[in-house]
Amino acid sequence: MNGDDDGFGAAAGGEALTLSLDGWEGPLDLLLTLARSQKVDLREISILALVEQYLAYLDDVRTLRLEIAADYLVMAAWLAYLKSCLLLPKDETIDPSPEELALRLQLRLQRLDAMREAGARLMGRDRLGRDVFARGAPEGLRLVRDTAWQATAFELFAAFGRVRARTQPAFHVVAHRAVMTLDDAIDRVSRLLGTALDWTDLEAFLPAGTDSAYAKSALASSFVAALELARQGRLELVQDEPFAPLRLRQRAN
Amino acid sequence: MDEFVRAIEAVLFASSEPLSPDEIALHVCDGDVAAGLCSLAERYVGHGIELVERGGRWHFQTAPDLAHLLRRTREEPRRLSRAATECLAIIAYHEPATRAEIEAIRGVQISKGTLDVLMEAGWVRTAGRRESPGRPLLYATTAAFLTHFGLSSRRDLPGIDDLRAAGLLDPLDETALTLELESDRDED
Amino acid sequence: MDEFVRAIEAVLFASSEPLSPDEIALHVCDGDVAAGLCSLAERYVGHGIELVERGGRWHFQTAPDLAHLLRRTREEPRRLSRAATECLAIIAYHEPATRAEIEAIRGVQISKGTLDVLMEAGWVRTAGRRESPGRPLLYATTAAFLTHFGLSSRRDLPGIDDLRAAGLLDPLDETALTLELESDRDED
Repeated sequence: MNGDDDGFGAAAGGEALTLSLDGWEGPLDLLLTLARSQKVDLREISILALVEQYLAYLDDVRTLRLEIAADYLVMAAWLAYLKSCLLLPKDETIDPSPEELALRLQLRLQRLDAMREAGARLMGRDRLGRDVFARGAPEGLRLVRDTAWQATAFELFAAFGRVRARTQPAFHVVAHRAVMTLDDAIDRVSRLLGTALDWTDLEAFLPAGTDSAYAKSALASSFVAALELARQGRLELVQDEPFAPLRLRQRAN
Repeated sequence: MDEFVRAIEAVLFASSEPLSPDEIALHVCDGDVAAGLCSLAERYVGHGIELVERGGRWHFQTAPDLAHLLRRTREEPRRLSRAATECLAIIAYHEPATRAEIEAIRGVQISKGTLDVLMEAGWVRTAGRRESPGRPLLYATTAAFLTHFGLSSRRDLPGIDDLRAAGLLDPLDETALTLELESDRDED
Repeated sequence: MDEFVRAIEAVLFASSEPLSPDEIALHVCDGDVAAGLCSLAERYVGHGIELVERGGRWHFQTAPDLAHLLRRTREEPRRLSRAATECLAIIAYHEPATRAEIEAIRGVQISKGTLDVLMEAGWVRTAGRRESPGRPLLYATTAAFLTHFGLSSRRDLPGIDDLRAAGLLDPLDETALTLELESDRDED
């Protein structure tokens, strides 16, 4: 809103007003100042007189300076319209009525006036750092967050046990088990094969009356021994169908 | 003097910021901090310093009537422009307020920097957006505003009850205002 | 309260530095500043703050017995990580031990923070250096360690046989171990 200060502000003046727009914070501010010059409560002001004042003021400025901010001219136009409405015979069809418009303008002036007054009262309060002062050299407060580490004796001992268990040298002791080694099985099968005359079931070559673990081992070893002996060409091996008994006999010659 | 009250006194003296009772409780042992604060405030009545509450937080400050003794050593805080002062008052009395509402009351656009100055001073903050077309930013005052201007709460704003009673703080009828503010509309 | 003393109180309170009686006299009206200071100092006896003189200059300060309130330590309980617990156990059973020894026993490297945590907890201290190549630092437990874990001396630590009897040396559930080791990793 501030134009260049070309000095015309001081060129002419009314009683309390300087003819310039530079000092106004918009048309409402100018209106409020003009209203105040009526020296009555804002609720009592004559809107018509105010309109006259505003238009006259703007007219004066205009003669001095061609460039006037649009806001002021818009307001001037609106006020001129309001004035004509207020002066013309009542027309019930106009809504809102000119009286209502005048009232709204008055309320706006009151609002701005109230806020201006409130601002002044705020600024005039006992302000911290201007009128009242906080302590000049406070020591300051510090809240230090400290971690309280927690662990129980059990956790400690368990941890040590865990470490020990984890890092003990690993060595494996295999308990003695009843097995027939492959070598034993080959010996045994070769020996018994000489005594058998014809096809004989593999089971017949197994030692009788032994515990089941040894029997399983003997069966497995004897089977592998039979395969090995067959590979060496020392015996023949037949099986009629899957899962049928395995039979073997010494190879001729 | 009660050990508990002594502790509150020491903590408040040492703090560089106003403290809420909860903050004080972090430093002193268990007890009724609110009651301790009242007892302490009473003790300082008539002293050169006083204990005051501002927006729920407490601090010691010098007695206002001694301002003349102290002011000369202090530089005047930055003087606010008329526009900024009005802006601050409008936000404080209407909060939360949009920029458009501030402009409507003042009948003029807010020039750049006016709100910035208030925010920089720490007196005004943004307070979300209004759920209306354009979702305009809302402005409100801060705890520092209350502290600086010596207000216990916004209810202490000078004359706020009278203004409200007179309807001068009512929500604005925007349609009535736009009539005269056509040229202001380009910004918002 | 005497107006003159009130003024001195306010001036001292607001000052960012201790003030000599002459400096105070610049702010307050004519009167016996020295006498005023004495009267003021007396008034604050037993308060959470006191008026003191240091090298001819006066200022308010928090009562020394309340200084601990200003730097308030808040303890936040936190479980010791599995890695740190193991490390602590190894030190307790083997002390004094070097970091390399702890790692060898644990079979896993220890992160830098693990020993720091144990020292911060006050359970482990450095105990000189081993006179071997590199002169590595030795770690040992503290009296606070014994107190915290309810041990009257290190001889109270259960022996290997006790641990075995308690089932603490049983083969580990490998999957559980893997999971636990992984959760340890982010803590270390």
